[in-house]
Amino acid sequence: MNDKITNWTTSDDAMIENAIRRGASRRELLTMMLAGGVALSAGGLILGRASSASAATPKSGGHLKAAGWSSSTADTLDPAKASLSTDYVRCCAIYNRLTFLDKGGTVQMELAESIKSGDAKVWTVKLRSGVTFHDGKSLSSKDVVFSLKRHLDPAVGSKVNAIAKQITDVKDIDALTVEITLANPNADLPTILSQHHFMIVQDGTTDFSKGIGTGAFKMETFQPGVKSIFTKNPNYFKAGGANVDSFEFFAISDDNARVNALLSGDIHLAASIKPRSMKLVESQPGFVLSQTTSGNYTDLNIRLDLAPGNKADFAAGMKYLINRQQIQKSVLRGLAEIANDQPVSPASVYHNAELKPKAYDPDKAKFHFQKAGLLGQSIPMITSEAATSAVEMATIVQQSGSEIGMKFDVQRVPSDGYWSNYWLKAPVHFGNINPRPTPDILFSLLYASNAPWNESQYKSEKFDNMLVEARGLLDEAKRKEIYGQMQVMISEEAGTVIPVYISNVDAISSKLKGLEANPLGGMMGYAFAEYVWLDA
Amino acid sequence: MRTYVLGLITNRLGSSALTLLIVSFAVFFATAMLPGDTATILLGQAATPEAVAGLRAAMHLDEPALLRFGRWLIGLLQGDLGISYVNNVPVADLIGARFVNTMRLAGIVTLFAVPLSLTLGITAAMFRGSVYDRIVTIMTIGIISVPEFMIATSAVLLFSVYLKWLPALSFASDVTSFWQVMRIYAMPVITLTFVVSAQMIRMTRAAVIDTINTPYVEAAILKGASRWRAVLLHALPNAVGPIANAIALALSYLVGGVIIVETIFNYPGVAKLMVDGVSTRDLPLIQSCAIIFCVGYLSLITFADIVAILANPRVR
Amino acid sequence: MTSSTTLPRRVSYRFSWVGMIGFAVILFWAMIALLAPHITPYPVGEIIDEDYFGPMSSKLLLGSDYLGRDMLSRIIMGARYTVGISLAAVCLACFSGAALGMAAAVIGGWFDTLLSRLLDALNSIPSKLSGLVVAAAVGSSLPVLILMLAVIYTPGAYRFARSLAVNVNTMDYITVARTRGEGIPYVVFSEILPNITGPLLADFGIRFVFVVLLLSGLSFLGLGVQPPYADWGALVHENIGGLPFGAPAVIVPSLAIASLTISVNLLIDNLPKKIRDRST
Amino acid sequence: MENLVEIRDLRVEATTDAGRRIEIIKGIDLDVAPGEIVALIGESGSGKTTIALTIMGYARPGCRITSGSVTVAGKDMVTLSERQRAHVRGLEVSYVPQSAAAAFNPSKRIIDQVVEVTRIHRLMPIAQAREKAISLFRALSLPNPEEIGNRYPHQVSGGQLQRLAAAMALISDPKLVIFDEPTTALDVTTQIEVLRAFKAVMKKSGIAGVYVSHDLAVVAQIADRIVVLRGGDVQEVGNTADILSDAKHPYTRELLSAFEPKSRGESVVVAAREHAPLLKVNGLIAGYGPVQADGLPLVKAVQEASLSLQRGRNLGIIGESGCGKSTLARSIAGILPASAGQLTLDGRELARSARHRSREQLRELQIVFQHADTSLNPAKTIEEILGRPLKFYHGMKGKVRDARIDALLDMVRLPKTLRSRTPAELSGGQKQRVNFARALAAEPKLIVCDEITSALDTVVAAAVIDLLKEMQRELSLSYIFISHDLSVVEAICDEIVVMYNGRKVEEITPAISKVPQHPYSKLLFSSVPKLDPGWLDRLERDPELVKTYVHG
Repeated sequence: MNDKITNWTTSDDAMIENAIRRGASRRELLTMMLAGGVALSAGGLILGRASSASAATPKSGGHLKAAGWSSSTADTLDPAKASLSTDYVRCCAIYNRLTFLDKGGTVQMELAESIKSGDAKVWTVKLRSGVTFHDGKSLSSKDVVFSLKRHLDPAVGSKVNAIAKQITDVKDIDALTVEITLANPNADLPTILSQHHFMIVQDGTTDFSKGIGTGAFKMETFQPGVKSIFTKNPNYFKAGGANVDSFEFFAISDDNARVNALLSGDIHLAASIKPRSMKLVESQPGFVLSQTTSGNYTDLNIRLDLAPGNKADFAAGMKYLINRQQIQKSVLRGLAEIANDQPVSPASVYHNAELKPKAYDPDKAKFHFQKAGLLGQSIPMITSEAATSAVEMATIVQQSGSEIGMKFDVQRVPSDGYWSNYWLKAPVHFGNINPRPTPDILFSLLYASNAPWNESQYKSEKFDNMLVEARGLLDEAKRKEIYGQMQVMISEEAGTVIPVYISNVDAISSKLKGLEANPLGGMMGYAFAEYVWLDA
Repeated sequence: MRTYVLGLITNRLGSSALTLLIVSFAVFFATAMLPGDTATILLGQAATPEAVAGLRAAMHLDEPALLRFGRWLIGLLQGDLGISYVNNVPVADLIGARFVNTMRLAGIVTLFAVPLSLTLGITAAMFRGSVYDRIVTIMTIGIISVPEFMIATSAVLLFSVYLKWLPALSFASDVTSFWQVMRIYAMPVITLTFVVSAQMIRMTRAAVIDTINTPYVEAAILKGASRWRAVLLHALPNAVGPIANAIALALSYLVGGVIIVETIFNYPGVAKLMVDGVSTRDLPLIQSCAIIFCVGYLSLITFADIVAILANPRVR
Repeated sequence: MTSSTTLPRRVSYRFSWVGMIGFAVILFWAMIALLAPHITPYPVGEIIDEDYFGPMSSKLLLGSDYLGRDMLSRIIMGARYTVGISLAAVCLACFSGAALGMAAAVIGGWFDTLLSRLLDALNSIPSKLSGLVVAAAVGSSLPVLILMLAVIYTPGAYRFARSLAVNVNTMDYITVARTRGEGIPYVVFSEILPNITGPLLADFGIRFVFVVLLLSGLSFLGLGVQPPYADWGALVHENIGGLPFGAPAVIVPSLAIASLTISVNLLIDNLPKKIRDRST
Repeated sequence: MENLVEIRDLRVEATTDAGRRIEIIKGIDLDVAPGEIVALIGESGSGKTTIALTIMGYARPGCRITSGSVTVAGKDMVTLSERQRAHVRGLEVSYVPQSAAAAFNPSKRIIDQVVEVTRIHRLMPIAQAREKAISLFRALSLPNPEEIGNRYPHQVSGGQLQRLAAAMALISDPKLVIFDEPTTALDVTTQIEVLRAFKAVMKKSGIAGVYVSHDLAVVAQIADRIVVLRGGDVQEVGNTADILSDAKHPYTRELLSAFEPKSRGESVVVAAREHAPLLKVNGLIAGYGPVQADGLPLVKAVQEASLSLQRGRNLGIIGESGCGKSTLARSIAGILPASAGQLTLDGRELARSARHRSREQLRELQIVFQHADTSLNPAKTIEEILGRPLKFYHGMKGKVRDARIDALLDMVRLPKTLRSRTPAELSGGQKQRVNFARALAAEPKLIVCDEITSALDTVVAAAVIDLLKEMQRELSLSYIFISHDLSVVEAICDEIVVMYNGRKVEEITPAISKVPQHPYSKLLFSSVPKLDPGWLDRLERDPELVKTYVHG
């Protein structure tokens, strides 16, 4: 679990854990935590850790049931098309990647034994031997070549087509060796390959409904939009394989219903619950909250090429007008970290801690709006449930604005179709960006002049050059420095207001053990099924 | 008499075909108005123009929509619901199990709600103006005024979270015993019974009161019949028409209107499927669901009319 | 407890106390809706409370919502939307439904058939789904919301009005009017309408309740008025997480909906009756 | 001899819409001896049905017996519990309703309803009850007694239903049967048969009866004693013969005088002048159902009817229900467009459908319907009802129209105070006057009157007829008068057309010849009851004729 809580030290942790072992009541604990200056909502997290600390040996067996938050007939077992958390969970259960990220964000090898490159341009991947697919066939380099090349074919509809484009060639050198050639040097390739879309499927697969992979679970039932049931793969290449015998996963889209299902004991894990549900989970014994801050954020995008964003001071004013504290405290109930208007979160080693977030300052904001000549005008602001907490954020900005004479015409539009119709298009709108493992991916997708998702139409030649330079660097210190500067540039120059990094909170039954945080997202980077166990 | 009913059915089939066609076109134009298509929706944030074009071509979405719709219509006439755009599965397969679920839930709710509503409605009418009648009337209005999701959530909290008597989710599969079925269906059934009964109770009460004030009920009382006998044997058979109509309308709600219950209890029914279809712009799926709802509605209404006719010797 | 008011022309009305209570509650909410912007203690969007789902207190009379906003203010403003939207929608639906229904009954023939089939088709699509599609297609602004609700409830009003009008249409006084040479509009509005206003009003009331409920149902699907405002149904839904704690944030808007819909029903069930008393 | 029924100081209260209580039966006494038939006579609102129902311990919703006693065979129905009353109802006292068509449950077979009494009171096994029912059917001269019970109420005619209702009342061998206007809804020719059947069965079994009616002539045929009621009070009681010949009470005499035959009197307008007729109908065919290949409807209610009417003269059309007389009226008015034939009004061709007639033509030909209840819009005031044609045809507004409305009300002898009332607040006679005044408002040349007196009490009907005559004198109108009641038609018409089965069978001019020639006309004319207690017993009808023409 992520430990970045203000004013909270390891010694505090120890005190609480001791208190629990002594048998302190919940109320005492809460008092203790309040005294420690922690937001009340964080209580459950610490409780969770303390109880899980007492039983650390995995147990085998049981039927794991977990619920995500969205699923539809578009559910797929094709990793390239995977778009929702439920897809990721399924893919993680039945497939493997060449690499994966551990809880510290470090690249670990999975199907690959090693990934090496001398120039960050041509990479050699050595595969593990003795890995078999669920149908008994052995994993070979041909499968890897097929799996990677798929993303380049537009007909596949791969979600990572934009990133995969830098791969110019994939060749099988021998049965267990693959050579990947990139258009330009990129030192992050091993991290890129840890993304869920780069799961390895069998060579020539066109029908993905069977879910043949190398993963810890075999697909038993897959009903799109209904549920999936998996059974443990006895021939899994990792020692011991999964702890649970079987695993059932589905989605409950209504937040309340998901929490209630957990509380009634129908499921062991309710993924991604809203902050407002925390009180309920905390009030019930036998449940804990698992928090992951992985760099997901909802941002207010001001297009710099359209009115009112084309007046330089408007974006600057908005950065002062957005009340980050209030968003952190009231909207997200402390399950967030205040951000400094740039996409690299503190979870990343490249995070520039020197760059401080702007404080809420209506007077400064007013000054900027006045300078832009926009004070008193009505500015349409598009928001949607599609972007986490964007509606609440919009109302907070609206309220702050009304206090200095800015009128924001908040227009909540349906989630349905939001990404294709409003996102990137409206002059002032909200977006939501999922965590990406490297600054390079974030910058090239979001801030490079030719970025496909340049939310604020930020254009800077200097920035583009720095991006290319950092990408090819194998010197970590130098890279970190360049990325640090780029973060400052985004924070000051781009039109994206990033108020907070939002933590993902999964509510789990205390029977579920072994769940850890992962920078790739909630539910242990969606791969929890393989690692967790059920304590009877 | 039989010929009359047959005539009515054929007549209704004709007008139903017209209605279905209207629905089909309405749905087509509504869907066409929706922003984006399956390809852009599936790609979501990853929808770059070339990716969209590629996927569109791969899914044959580059043909004109009207042409695809026409082809679907022709297929429908041959009993083929088409292939889902989203995952290339025949729509019939997608709908199949879920349709069974929807019908099962609707059936169980009917089993509870209809006798309950009839009993309450008839007795309230019999004791019109009494304390009992007032209580029933106020209760039905009270229930009708609570939002569905509020009833459902309260029920879950009470029975699943606090009392732990019933599961919070209602999966239709893996049920083996009757007891399990009861447990699993208990809460959606309670919720929906609340939702659909109120109107049925009201209509039943009104219809029975209408017939209670007729000379033939008075004549029955003057024959020495008890109040029960006069109401059950004389008033009720003549109130069947309007009651059947009210029941049909309530039940048609159970076919397509239970999206909230399906969502909260995670029950895989057709309504949620159609919502999925809409959110992915899966035209064949949307069309098929709409047709199912429409057929359900029309057959219920027709059935109610036939019941009314059979109950009334004058028109048969 | 029967009050009778004497009106000119010796027409007197009898209004039961149950109906009066209903009327009083409706009037109360109507006043609240009208005066809303002037009587909210806090701005609707302002976060007042550090905590969320706060209890009733002297500072926040009805507690706070899931963000810590003042519930009283939100409910007062919500009255505006719930009462306003529902009323506008139901008026539109009942007016157009009744007008079309009566016209269909009087004109008959292919006009009747085609209109009936068309509205049947509209009726057969579940209301929440059509709401979803419309909102996805054209967004959810106030006029769209009102129009959509009106269209959804027109077929029901049509069916009802038509069946009533068909009965009235067989009456001799309609024949008299038509042999006098009267046109359709006169027959519909002057001869038929006055005779079915009672049942139409009752239908209006029930439909009003349905609209209020559908509006709250739509909030479950994420449709509704624009923030920071919210109708009561949306208030219930956004705060439903407070239900386990009995938070006023979820209880009070539910009660508000119930009080309004129950009152409308009580009123229409106990409308003032005109007293026809020959021997007075 | 001990009386079967003894009513003492009976008072019944009704609650009005306003919640006010008014006494509708004001302390009456009444005795019925075993086997005796007592008639309760009075106009609507006199309380006759209310009294009859108290004998069963029953008061209609909104009514309440406040005091007095109703003793039936020693039991006071007023003080019995509801359960005990139910035991008397159907068993000791049974009831034959005014309209059997309404009192039979439309959704159940007749036989089941007839034997229901025996099931309720557990009198006999079902099979035996059915047999008894069939024997009663036979005794009441119902056709096809074995089978008729298996039909549904709508499948048998009104006269048969009325007799079936009697069978239902008689199956439990009651001591007393209450008849509530049992023949009012029947045609005269049918009425004879029903009355005869009733009388025979009652006399044979020695059953007592209470016969509620407004028709003295009918009552005269069946009752031993007559009680005259008005406004909830007994006016006069006496043996039938005494009442008819020697009525003491002025109200009774008024009732009797309504039966005196009235002649048409002199034709006012110059009938002799051979002007073109006002209305000419030539070969009119009209009906219902889908149009056949020959362009005519499937069911032809009127076949080839031709008639002509001179200005200022009146034409009566008589015949029994279903003979097509109303259809003919509606075709003339253009409500039901004729399928064939020509219509000429005042020398100008009339379009078959009212829709295609000019406003002037519509104004000149007005129609007045039988039921004032359904022909006056209940939602409008009298003022609005009368004002509309004034505005529509004559464009009158404001004071002019108001004055004209007052004049019209005055013409039909209604007080001006009725202007602001709605039809529901008027009595039946008043409504019919308004109905007529509305036709007058158009200032027509011809008024088609469709059974306008049928729903009215005798005295009221007579007054309406007088009004019509008066109007004719003042406004030089012509009437087409459609009725099943011969006496009414005779009282006002210059020519009488007898219709049977859609065809005109005979045209009689009373002034020239009062004697009908056609056998059907003869039967019809002879069936009108006379104020003579022995008339029914003496009446002889040709059984062949009856078989051919009477279907009741």
